[in-house]
Amino acid sequence: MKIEIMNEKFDPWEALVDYKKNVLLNDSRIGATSVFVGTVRDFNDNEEVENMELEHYPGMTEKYLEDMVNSAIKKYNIIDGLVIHRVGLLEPTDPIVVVATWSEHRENAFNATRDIMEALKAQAPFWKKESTNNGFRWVKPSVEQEDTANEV
Amino acid sequence: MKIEIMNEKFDPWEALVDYKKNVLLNDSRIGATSVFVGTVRDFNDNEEVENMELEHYPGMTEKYLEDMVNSAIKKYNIIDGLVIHRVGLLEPTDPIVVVATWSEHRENAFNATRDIMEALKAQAPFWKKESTNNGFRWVKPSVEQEDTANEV
Amino acid sequence: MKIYVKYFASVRDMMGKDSEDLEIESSTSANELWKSLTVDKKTPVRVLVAVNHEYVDKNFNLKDGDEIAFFPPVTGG
Amino acid sequence: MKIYVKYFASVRDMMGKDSEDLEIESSTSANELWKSLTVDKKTPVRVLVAVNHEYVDKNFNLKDGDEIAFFPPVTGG
Repeated sequence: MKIEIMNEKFDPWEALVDYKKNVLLNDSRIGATSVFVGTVRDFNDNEEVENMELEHYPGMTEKYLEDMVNSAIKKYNIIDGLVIHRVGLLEPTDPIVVVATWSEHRENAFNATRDIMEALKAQAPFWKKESTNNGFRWVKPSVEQEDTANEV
Repeated sequence: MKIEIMNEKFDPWEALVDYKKNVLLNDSRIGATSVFVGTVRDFNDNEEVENMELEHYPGMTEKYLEDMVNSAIKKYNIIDGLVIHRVGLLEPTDPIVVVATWSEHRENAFNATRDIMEALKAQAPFWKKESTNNGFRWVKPSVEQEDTANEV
Repeated sequence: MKIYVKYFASVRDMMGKDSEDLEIESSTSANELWKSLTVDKKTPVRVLVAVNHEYVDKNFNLKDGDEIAFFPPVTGG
Repeated sequence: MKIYVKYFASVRDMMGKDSEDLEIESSTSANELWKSLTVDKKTPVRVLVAVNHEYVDKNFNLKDGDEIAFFPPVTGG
């Protein structure tokens, strides 16, 4: 498993290929790879986005990402998983996140990558601040967070 | 859109990066990329697979793949899609297929890539022949094909 | 009328050839053609049929110049 | 007892600092601490709380040495 928070711009495809080559080697049990990459758009909530600042909670974020990948590994019989997430200053078209899972069968890889992304959006402590023509704004969560047990 | 049937071994990640760079350029509407890669496993139906021959129906296969990507583009408001599929002689760990879709939002990209893969498995005219210790065998379809209207 | 017939995968193995050009009576259906081509053969349970690169119903009536293909369930991806 | 408090994102902006070390009475709950820290402030509707890198219920009772964090709903990915 690989969990990484990157402060510098990164190439998600290169990171994937490196991990596959150097860690998974040529694991011939792998029949399916499912990958999701999120990138900064230049438009959000009807406003042009010039750039974006992403912050996280060091320690807690990594712990939660690791737990999410471990849950998916167990639930879907996944061979391995990877999450890399940017923080710092990002511009439109910059990669924000890559999630990848490897499994024997496609159903499991599809489900695992999707579950990890949904859990990440709902729980991983990251926060986006967008700069627009009208100054900056904290991004509102897109995922409904029904569970209000953790609210003060 | 790119639909390609490859007779030679290919690198799905390189193909993706090339397409993104040369055709989609830096399309800043893109917020989500969903990719699936299928690879040859060394084991199937309890037998070790030495290699695999994949054949297709030139003309019909390309037409169906194109229709599948077009359907997904319309249904999920997809910006663009790509399918590359191997034919010929493949060995364990060789890539068989890559499906990628690009969209503004992750839900659509996830759904589109998955739909294309399911349609491909159910309808695209490809056939696998595996070589095992016990000789060769035509692979049985893994996808239930309920619709028997096209059977003679 | 003249038609072009193609066989793929295990159906090709069974037929012992990958294609043939045939003269047939007009308005023969896909199913009638298949039966006539395999009258002396034990055929697999499930054979799919496509005409001019499109899946068709087994009762599809062939026209002059059609390309018809018979093949087993597909196993790509 | 001593605790470590962290603020993130819009909550940090509101508090005007990113962290502080505090002496508080034992068995203070997360919610009681938040109320006492923001008694003179207009607070956002939704603030999440984590203790020692784990989301907790607002009634969670703090222990000596705990690290508690307050932050808005998350927006990663």
